[in-house]
Amino acid sequence: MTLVKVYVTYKKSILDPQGEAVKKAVHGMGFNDVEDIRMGKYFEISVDGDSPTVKEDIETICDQLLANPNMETYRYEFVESEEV
Amino acid sequence: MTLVKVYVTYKKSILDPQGEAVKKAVHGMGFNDVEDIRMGKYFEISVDGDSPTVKEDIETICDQLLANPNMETYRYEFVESEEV
Amino acid sequence: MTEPTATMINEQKLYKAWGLSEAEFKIICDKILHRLPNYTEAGLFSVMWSEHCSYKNSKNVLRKFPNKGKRVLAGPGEDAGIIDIDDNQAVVFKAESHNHPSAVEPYQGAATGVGGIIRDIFSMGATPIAMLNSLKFGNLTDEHTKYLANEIVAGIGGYGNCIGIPTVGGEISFQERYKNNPVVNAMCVGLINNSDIKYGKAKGENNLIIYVGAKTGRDGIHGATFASDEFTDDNKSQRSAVQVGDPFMEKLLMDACIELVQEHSDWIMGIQDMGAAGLVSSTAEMASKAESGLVLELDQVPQRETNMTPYEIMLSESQERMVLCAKPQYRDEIIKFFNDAGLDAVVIGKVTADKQYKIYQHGELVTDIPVAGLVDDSPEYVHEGQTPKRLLSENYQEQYVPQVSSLSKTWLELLKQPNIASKEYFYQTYDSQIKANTVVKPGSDATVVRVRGTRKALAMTNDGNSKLVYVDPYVGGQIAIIEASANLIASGSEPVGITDCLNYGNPEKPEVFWEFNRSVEGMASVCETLELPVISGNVSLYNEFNDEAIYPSPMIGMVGLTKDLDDVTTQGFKNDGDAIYLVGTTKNDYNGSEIQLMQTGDVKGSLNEIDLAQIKANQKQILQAIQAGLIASCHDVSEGGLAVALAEAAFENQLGFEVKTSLTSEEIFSETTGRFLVSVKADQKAAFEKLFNDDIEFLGTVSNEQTLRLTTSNSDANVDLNEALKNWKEAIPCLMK
Amino acid sequence: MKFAVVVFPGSNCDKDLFFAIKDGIKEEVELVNFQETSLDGFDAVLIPGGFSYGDYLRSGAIAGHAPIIPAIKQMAAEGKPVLGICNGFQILTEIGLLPGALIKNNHNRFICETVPLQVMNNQTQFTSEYEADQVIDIPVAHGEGNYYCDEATLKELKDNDQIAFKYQADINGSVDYIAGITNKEKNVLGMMPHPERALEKLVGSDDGLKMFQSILKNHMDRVNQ
Ligand SMILES: Nc1ncnc2c1ncn2[C@@H]1O[C@H](COP(=O)(O)OP(=O)(O)O)[C@@H](O)[C@H]1O
Ligand SMILES: [Mg+2]
Repeated sequence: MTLVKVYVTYKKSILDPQGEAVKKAVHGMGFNDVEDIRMGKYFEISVDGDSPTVKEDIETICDQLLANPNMETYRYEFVESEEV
Repeated sequence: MTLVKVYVTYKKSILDPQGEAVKKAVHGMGFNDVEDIRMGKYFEISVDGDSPTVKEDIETICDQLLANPNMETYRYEFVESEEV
Repeated sequence: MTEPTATMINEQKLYKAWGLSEAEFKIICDKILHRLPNYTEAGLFSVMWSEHCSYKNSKNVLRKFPNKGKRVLAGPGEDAGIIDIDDNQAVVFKAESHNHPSAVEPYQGAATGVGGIIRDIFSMGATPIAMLNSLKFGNLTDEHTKYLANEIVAGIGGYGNCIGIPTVGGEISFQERYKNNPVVNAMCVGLINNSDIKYGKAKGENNLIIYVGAKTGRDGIHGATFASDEFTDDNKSQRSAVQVGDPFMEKLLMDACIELVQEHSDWIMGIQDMGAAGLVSSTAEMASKAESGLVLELDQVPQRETNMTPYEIMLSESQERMVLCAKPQYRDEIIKFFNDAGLDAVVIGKVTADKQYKIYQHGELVTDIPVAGLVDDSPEYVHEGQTPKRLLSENYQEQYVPQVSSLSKTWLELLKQPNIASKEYFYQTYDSQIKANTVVKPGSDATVVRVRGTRKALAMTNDGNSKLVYVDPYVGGQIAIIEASANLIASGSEPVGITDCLNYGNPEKPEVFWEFNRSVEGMASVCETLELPVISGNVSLYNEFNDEAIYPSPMIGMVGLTKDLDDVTTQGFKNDGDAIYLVGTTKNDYNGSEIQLMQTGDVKGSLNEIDLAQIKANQKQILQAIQAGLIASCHDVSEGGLAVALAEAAFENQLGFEVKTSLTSEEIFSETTGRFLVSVKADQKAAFEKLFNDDIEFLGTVSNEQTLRLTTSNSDANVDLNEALKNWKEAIPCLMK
Repeated sequence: MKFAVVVFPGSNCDKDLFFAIKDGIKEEVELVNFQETSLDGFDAVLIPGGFSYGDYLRSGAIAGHAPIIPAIKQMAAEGKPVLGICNGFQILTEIGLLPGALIKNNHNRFICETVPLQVMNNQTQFTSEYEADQVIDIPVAHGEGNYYCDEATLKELKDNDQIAFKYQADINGSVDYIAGITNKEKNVLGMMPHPERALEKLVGSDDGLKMFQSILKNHMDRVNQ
């Protein structure tokens, strides 16, 4: 079993209204040291077996589904996990 | 400047309709090795200065705003970053 | 975890933590089972006998409502009530509260409330066509309240917009008392052909019990008793009964169930949604209604998690699930039908003749109890009421006298009050137009939705001014019904039936019970007079935070039948030169009013008695005048009195007016119920006046000028229309910033 | 003329579009399931609004992988009219038939209201019945209708007259107030507002009718040539 973590965020040039809203709320709570908040999506993907193409597969999944290259970028990391 | 990354996910026992839908789509694309997908939120928080309470602050923000302890758990990590 | 044994449950009185009293437990052991219940059985009784499922504290009071009428096809007891609207068509509606879940997880709590009420409608075989909601929050000056309001409204919109049912109306009010215990009531209205109506019955030995929809997880276990529990600071952190809604799944489920009922009605005997208390309540009620028994095989139940106990499976409140009772010969067709729609469907049991409720897991019999004992034998409590002290204080009869030193200032100030100001900021986030049938959109007295393919329409509204119920439960209750009815009448529709949500504090407290009972008596008295049946509803008790109850908050959901689209009328003035009238007599009614709240920060003092016969006569006349084509606009006069009604009538099409009234500058803010503000085309004045010889006053004319000119018997005001509009429109967005 | 309305799981304006064709312009129309792989025999394809797959992940993303998609692309390649409304627009950008993307409204809220739109190009087969620069009232209802594209793309849209409709005010943060765009060939139109909800004055506006009449007229003109 392999655990893959994928992070998808808006490109820097794009306004992130949710992040903005959270930032406002954080300031409302009095934490004025917080300069910026960006919000994105986070996926935990468990992949069975040890297919040699697993890395490729994940990239395909990210490119074609999890992120829209017009506006988003992604990053992923593999975490070997002994159990689910 | 400190960069904090926060990951918020539903508790294991809670239905994750988004993760389910994405998993089905991934299977539809032919990647049947994917066993499970859970979807969560990801925040990148830039904090100014080096307030000694920064860790506490982040926890308060997570507890009170970013995650609802009734159904979500969170995890965070600090990344020192020289520039924004 | 190993489950406690029957003896432990008995000796350590573990059942108490689940909300069963000692006396109740004794009935279960001695009268029903003649033995001790095991863990699962005790759990089943505890949810089925909770207030939420059994109405043990409220049944007795609810009987005061009339529920019969010549149009009533199904009344209380079914998932939703049904009213005939001619031409072999009927309207199906019900309302549901989700106060406690929404306090804990506002977005999901509100969203799953919407999901639940939609299932109640399509489980009757009806197609949902509209939704409404009634929300009561603390004051918008409070940060937590803003958060709750935002999230709750987003949850309602999120679910409704996604599933594709227009959210067309409702009410929102604000009062300190709801700060930690918001009221979140949702109503759904559906349409059905009379021949398609399905009841939730598990009938006929060996017929199959089929489970459809989402998998069962450990979420929301004990939600039903949670809903009947008081809140304190303490258990704010122990909260666990939260579920996540999946509107996408529900959309698939809804479309499939409606198609099943419409196209394959012969396959099934009954259909019911799994709502509060999940699998146990839906299946046991279906069996009880048909006087049958049931056997369930829990290993067949689709499960999202591993090692679930019978207790957990039976009590789980996972969302988006339905139960069918089906004929065995159609088993394969039914399963294929749902699978094709992308849904799980499995046989989990069958109907038996022995009237026992039996559950097996891993081949072992884990529950064996009489269906009737579980569903029908719950005790019924008749509480002693006691008049709340605040109502007995000296001078309680006295009317508040408003201070109006500047008519225009008071008027403008009142338009800014959150209870009066436009709620567009919130309802704009609801898709109110999907299906392209919404003839009158949110913003007028009632919303009107046409019945496609006919000249008919349905008008609908949610009402319940809890300030009035708080100061005077009986009269306040009466006004709730009068106002709802007036809203429909003003839209050109004839009221045909009522659903309600009765939101109160802990009924075991004599003062709370008294409020509950008296306000229901008040409502029932008007239902009798206006011949309006209450065909469905919901009770939410124990709405308290740290021992303080919310205001007694009955919510009335009323539906009207508009006979012809030509009758549809809105509150806004239409043409320059139209004559303006006030129908109904104005008295000194300031107690519980918005002006009292604005000027004193509180509401108190009893309400004047109401002349129901007069109100009935006026409502009837107004509807006739609308149907005769005599009325250009019609608005019921309620919160803020004539002053606010006039302004609102001016806002819709941005027309000013010139009004001169015999009322004083104080009376202009009186909230005497049962009045209407009407405008009439100049050439129809005579015909209109003839219809209403007595109880009307000619006020003046609508004008193209952007000014609201008002002359009272002791003062006058010239207010710029745009300034008034701005006060009214921007108050809430401004507070929410 | 024969129209296809594609139904994805979670589409919820499919029936409204169906009625727009059947009752609005009284032409032939069929609901086509997302699992079909061919649109042979149809003269136009309409992709309805709604929340395909719940809009989970990203609006339109999962629908972009449905079996029907290649058939839609083929219709587009053949020059037949392809119209995506709201979620349909989102899907068209996801599958690359239209440039750019639709992201969350800049105010983070869902909006439902009837708004004035300006017809920016009345020379397309979707808009020819409108006057040049005509302002029409059409309802919007979306949470992710904020049209985004980079500057180069925007320039291209302008240079090629691909902007079909613009809002009259900033209602959601869209680049250049864009409400609807076409492809270069002008046979694929995506728009956030809902013309199918504006067919009768009774429900607020009938300004949407002309869009469907345009499609029909241009088709008939082609056939009669
Ligand atoms: N929660 C809500 N959802 C949808 N519409 C709402 C909501 N709250 C208020 N509205 C709409 O705002 C308008 C004014 O509401 P309200 O002041 O309660 O009217 P009335 O006093 O005539 O009952 C109505 O059209 C109502 O449907
Ligand atoms: Mg009203």
